[in-house]
Amino acid sequence: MTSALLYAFAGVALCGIGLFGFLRLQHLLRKLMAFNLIGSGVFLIMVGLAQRNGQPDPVPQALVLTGIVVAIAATALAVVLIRRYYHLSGQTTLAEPARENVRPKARAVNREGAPE
Amino acid sequence: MFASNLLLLLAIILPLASLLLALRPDWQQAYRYCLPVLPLPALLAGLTLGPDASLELPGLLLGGLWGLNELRQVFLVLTATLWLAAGVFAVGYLKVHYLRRFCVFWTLTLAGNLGLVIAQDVASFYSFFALMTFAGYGLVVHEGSKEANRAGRVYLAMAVAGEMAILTGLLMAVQQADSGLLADLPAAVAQADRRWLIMFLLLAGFGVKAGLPLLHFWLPLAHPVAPTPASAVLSGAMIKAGLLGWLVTLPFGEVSLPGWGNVLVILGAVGSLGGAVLGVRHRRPKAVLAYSSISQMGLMTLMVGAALANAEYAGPLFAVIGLYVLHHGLAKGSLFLSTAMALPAGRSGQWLLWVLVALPGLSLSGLPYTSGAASKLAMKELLKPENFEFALAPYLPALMSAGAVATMLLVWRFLWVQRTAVGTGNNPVFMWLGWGLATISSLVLFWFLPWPREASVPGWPGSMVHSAWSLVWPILLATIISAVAWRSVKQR
Amino acid sequence: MTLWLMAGLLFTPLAWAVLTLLLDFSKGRVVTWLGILVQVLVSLGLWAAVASDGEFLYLLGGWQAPMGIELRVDGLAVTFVLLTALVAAACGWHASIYLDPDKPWNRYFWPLFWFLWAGLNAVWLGGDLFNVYVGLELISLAAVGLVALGGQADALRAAIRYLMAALLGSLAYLLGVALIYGQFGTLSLAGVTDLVSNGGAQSNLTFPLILMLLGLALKTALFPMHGWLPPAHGIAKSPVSALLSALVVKASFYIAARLWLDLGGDLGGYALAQLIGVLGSLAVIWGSWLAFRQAKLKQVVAYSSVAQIGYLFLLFPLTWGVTDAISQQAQQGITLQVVSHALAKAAMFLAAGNLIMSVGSNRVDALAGVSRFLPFSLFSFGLAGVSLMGLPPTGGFAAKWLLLQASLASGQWWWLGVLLAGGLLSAAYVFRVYRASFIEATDTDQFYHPSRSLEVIPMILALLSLGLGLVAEPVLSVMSLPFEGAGS
Amino acid sequence: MNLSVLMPVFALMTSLLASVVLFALPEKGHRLRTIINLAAAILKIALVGVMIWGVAQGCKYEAAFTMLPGVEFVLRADALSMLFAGLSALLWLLTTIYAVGYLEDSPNRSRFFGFFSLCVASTMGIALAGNLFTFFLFYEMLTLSTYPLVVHRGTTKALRAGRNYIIYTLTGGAVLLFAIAWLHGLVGDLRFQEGGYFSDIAPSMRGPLAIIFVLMMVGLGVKAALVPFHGWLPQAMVAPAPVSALLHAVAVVKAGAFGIIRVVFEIYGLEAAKDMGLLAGLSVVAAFTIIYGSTRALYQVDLKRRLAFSTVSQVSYIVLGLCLLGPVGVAGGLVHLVHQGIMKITLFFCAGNYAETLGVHRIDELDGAGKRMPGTSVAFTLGAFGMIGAPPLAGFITKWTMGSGALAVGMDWVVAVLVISSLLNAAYFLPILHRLWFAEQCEPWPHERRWGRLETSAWLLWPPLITAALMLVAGLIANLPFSPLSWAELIVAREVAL
Repeated sequence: MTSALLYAFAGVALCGIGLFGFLRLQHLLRKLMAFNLIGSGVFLIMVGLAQRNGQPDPVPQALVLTGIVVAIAATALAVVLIRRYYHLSGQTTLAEPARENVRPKARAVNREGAPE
Repeated sequence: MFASNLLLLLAIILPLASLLLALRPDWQQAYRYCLPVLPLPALLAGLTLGPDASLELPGLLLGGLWGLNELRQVFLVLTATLWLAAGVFAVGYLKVHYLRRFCVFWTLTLAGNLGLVIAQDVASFYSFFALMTFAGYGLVVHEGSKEANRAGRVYLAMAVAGEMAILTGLLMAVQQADSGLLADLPAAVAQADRRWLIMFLLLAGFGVKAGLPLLHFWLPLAHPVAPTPASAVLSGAMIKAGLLGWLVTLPFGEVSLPGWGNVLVILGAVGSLGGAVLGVRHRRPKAVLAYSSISQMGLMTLMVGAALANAEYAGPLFAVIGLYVLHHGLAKGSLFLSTAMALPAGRSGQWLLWVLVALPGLSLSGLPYTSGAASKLAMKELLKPENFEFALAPYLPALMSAGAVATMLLVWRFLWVQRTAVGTGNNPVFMWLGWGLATISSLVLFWFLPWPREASVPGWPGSMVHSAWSLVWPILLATIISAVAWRSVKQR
Repeated sequence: MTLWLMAGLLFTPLAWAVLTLLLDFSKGRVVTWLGILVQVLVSLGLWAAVASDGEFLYLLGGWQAPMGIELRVDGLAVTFVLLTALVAAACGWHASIYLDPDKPWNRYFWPLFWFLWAGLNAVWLGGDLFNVYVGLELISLAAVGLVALGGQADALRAAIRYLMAALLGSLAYLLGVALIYGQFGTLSLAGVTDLVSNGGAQSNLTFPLILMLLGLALKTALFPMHGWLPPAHGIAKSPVSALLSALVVKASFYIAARLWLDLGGDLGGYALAQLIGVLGSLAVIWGSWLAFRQAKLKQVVAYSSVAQIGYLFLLFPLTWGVTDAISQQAQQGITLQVVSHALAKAAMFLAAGNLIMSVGSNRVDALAGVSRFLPFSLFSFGLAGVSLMGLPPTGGFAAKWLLLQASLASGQWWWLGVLLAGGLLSAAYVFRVYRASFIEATDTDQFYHPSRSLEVIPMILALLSLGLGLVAEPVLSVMSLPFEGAGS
Repeated sequence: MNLSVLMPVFALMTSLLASVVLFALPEKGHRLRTIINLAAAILKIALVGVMIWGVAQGCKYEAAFTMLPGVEFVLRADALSMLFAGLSALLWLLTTIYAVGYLEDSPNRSRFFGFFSLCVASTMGIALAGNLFTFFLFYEMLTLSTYPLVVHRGTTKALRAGRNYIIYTLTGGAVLLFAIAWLHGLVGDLRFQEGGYFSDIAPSMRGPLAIIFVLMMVGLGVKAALVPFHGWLPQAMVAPAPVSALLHAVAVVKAGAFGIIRVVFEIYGLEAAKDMGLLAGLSVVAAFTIIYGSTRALYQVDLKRRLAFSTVSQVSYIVLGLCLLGPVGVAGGLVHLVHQGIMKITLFFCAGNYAETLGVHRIDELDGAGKRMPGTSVAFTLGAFGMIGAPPLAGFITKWTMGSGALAVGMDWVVAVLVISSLLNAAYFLPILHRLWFAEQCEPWPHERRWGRLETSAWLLWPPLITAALMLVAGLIANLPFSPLSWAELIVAREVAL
């Protein structure tokens, strides 16, 4: 029983570190890494806690697998977005640029009214 | 019966129908010529219908009832005759300037005046009274001068205040009587617990119209500025509406109120003497005549006070008041119309005109063989001190003779001022007709018009001679005083 | 019969998603119209089925609870499925005309659209906690994709911020699920409810519930954590913002409401309920105030969403520790609020999109003269606004009335103030837009007139939201069918 | 039997459908729009006429369906609703005719007439509402449909007036909703029932019911322009003349007064309201509003603002009439609902004519207008005298009935209030009449328009003349069976009898 608790506590620690990193770090990639850390922590807790009186319990294993798949998909999407964002605005953090970016539009009518 | 209903209805509908003539500008000349025709049905009704004629109009306002009685018949005849004479006079007198507007307000005031005489239910009486008051404003400010507007404002302010007092008084009276008919009001007012308030409101409300002292301010302002036919009607018939208002609403014959009687007598006296004192100082003939009306109304208020004070004398006093109203209306009407008459060229024509102008004046102050004498005798015969017990009873004869002197003084003052103001020239024929009609009806027709029966005038030739001296001495006294005053003014 | 309906409901959207991936935008559009038709028919069929013979428990593929996916199809779920069908159909139809077909990235619009729809259906019908998590993730990723599609730097920034918030929220939720599974050994919501109600160890279970509620509140943008919503919904394309505001935000709220209604009674405390209620009220006040001050039209509508979401969280205090009748009334009120807000907000976003397209600028004060030359779009924006304000005869008013009655009956009279003040504040920012549009600026009509069908869609949605007020009775009767098929 | 169910629904539907059709019309379809407008108005008058005849015979018209669990949407035609419905149907026809002439060549007409008929539909709904919930539903719809009319011109002044209007009415609506919800919570869904419910309530309920009453009076008082909440009315005068005519003479202001009548008569009941001491406070507020409205009207230079303040004071006559408790006084208050509507709409029509034909907005520009526009000035004079209460016009009937009612109940100070207000009315109306008829026209009209032979376009001239004639007839035939006064007495007889 103690080994299960050990895994759980490790998971909790991982979540703590990840959460701290997520909130503190400004650089987007670092934030993403922190997010993955929290994810692994949660999966560790899930595996650690899910002992059904001694025998290994198949359900949490399946859940963790699905969780990992979802986490990977989310991370891939995040990386693509960050790369595109860096390409467009040269920014690597979410900070608003200094000037208000709504220029009074002169030319053709744009669907969104946002500068083309 | 059907004829009387139709005639009564026609008396009001004809003037109102004539308003249609005002729709198009090019009908205004036709409108002008039909002015005298309008009061004819009312005159016919007054003369032919008996005192018990009545017309039931359930749908009108809160249940309408029109009709005549002894008193109303006299008022109707007076009003119709005077409006007829003034109408004829107006046809000659009116200029084209704002003619249509004058005709509209003339017909509205006529309709109001006739209506309030024959109305016997509170709602239509008050409606016609208001119609006459508000339309009268149109006549007063017709000239459009600054002075006319000022007079109009004062007239309207006091009239509206009076209206409101009458409305409240009538409301409380009707509430007490909980019936819409005027006939039931006096009885209800008699036993009302807030009788003093109702009587105060009604007296004040109608008093504004009747020219009681302290409520008379609009009168001397309005009469000079109004066009002559309008001021003739204003002073002859419309003032009497206030008096009629008193007679139909206050509790005469129900209960004798010496206190109220005394107050009214005092007011009457102050009115008659004060009117004369103020009137004498005025330069304009119409202003003098206005004050003469105030003083005459003072005398009538005297009689109303007496009627209030002693219940069983109310009936005969009503008759005398009716007689006096008839006499004063016609005389004052002709005097007013004469102010606008120009003197003819010939010397003899001038003398004739002056005599004809002076006669109604003298009749006012009670010259024997004139209508004035008849009414003064009737009044003296009734207002004996021993009939009444209120405070001023013993001084009644003195007051009456003082009133007569005051009237004569005012007449002289009027003649004197008229001499300076009048010009020579020829008058349009209609003005002659109108003025002539007024003077004749005042002097001659008076004896043939339907008097109230109870006016206890003994065979008129005998009584005239017997009491000639009591009628003549006030005239002589006044003539002496005015001669002295005239000479003193000459020296300066 | 139900087999076909369930299949149609869950699998067709996924199939359509893959199909449209292979086609470009214009051909995808045709396929999508067909798909929308099927979906709407299926949803109506399911709604009719549940309305006639009550709801049922559907085991996907016949597998039993612990292993298989268990779908709970009750009145509430079916109402939301039908709502999704209506709003998604409208937004899909509007997007097919509104979006510019020859933009290269728009060919990915339809797949994301269908994935989003599939995720939504999964969440409404989900019976067990973990599959709901999967549905939630699917929705979030699709939504982030839609926000970022074809946008510029600020759209991408909003998308990233939205993604971060969404992921953090679902992780918190997943942690909660993990802890509950650790305690009870089962994932089906019905199972957990039975174990909790007959005497499971309550004391240490409030923490997972709070954790899950926190995660879901972050995904529903409740007051302190609403930072990500206005940029995301404000900058996305109009049909996308309509979908996001109307449906996506409601998905996480739906799960939180389900949790609270089943577990909240035993696990949650009075303080927690009141706290959530207070946060909701602050959302209403703060959201309306900010909406009133926004310069851009779509930002006004986005912050209005933040405000209206605040109302939803009044469900928590009104259903905790009150009699069943009052809780039933509160649930009905909140459902009406969700449905009428979804319809009205979708109509408002679509109408706002039309207005911006025709005026050429997204600022509110550029709307001068719109009421003269574009009365139809403005009128649909107006009708939607009336429903948001909660004025009769709209659905918003019916919801407000039920909530008023529930809070009066439960003695919590302070929510009355929030409801009434909220109505007035929303009137403030809606009439501000009217005011701007009624100004007679120019006599010449230099506005671009969008095609007729673009303007008809928001009008239909607005009229539906208006009509909801009149036909609230049948909708509510189906919604509140008691769920008797308790899970194993 | 279903006809009696459908009649109120048809009456409501005519103007709702008309508004939908009018909205859809293209801006250029003037002729079609006028035809639709007039047809809808005439159809509505016919329907309301049939219902009035039916209600007089005593048959019941009612349509109800449950809108929300525990609350139902009820449309019911009873004597009281027919008084208000008849008034608004009749005046809607006249105002439509007037509006067609008034907005001859201005923009946004389909929008205007759409909201115009929507506004009348909500007024009809308010009249026909069977319970407080339906009443509130149409009460708020009225606010929404009148906002676009008030800001129709689109100028900054109009928009500021619209903003104030919305702030006042929506806050009032929120307070009213609070009161209705609370009452609903206390006693459940209440249909309007002649004689009211609370004649014998438990003392414990007395407290909350009193608070609810005050809240309702505040909510309804905003639209009835009672003093502290009347601020929006004078400012809303920037709206076009037909709007201020219909809104401030008939629809909005009367909706508030009608609501107060419904609450006092058919929810609380006269006796209950009296012995809970609620009416005393209300009568004081009403009396103060009457005097305050008239005094403020004295100082207004703009003609329509003076009429607006006169409306503020006149509507409180209705409220004061309610507090007179005696059957006669209450009938006076009720009948004033109709009389004030007719008189005030005449005055607004004439004010609109002066503005439209001569470009005159201020009172001191009116010199000599009587000569230039005799028809309109005669109508204005009749209206003014009606407001002053000069007989034989409709205003006099009201003041007479209310006066005698007040005396019957012993509330003498009410007569004093009536007299003072009549004096004030005279003070601010008679100078205008003097300028109309007796003043010379010194400078030329600001911007005059000619219509050939007639003084102004026929569309603009006939409505005021018709309403002036109506007012004269309403005064003269006050005793006939179908006159407003006898209908009011019928209502009171049914209310007090129960």
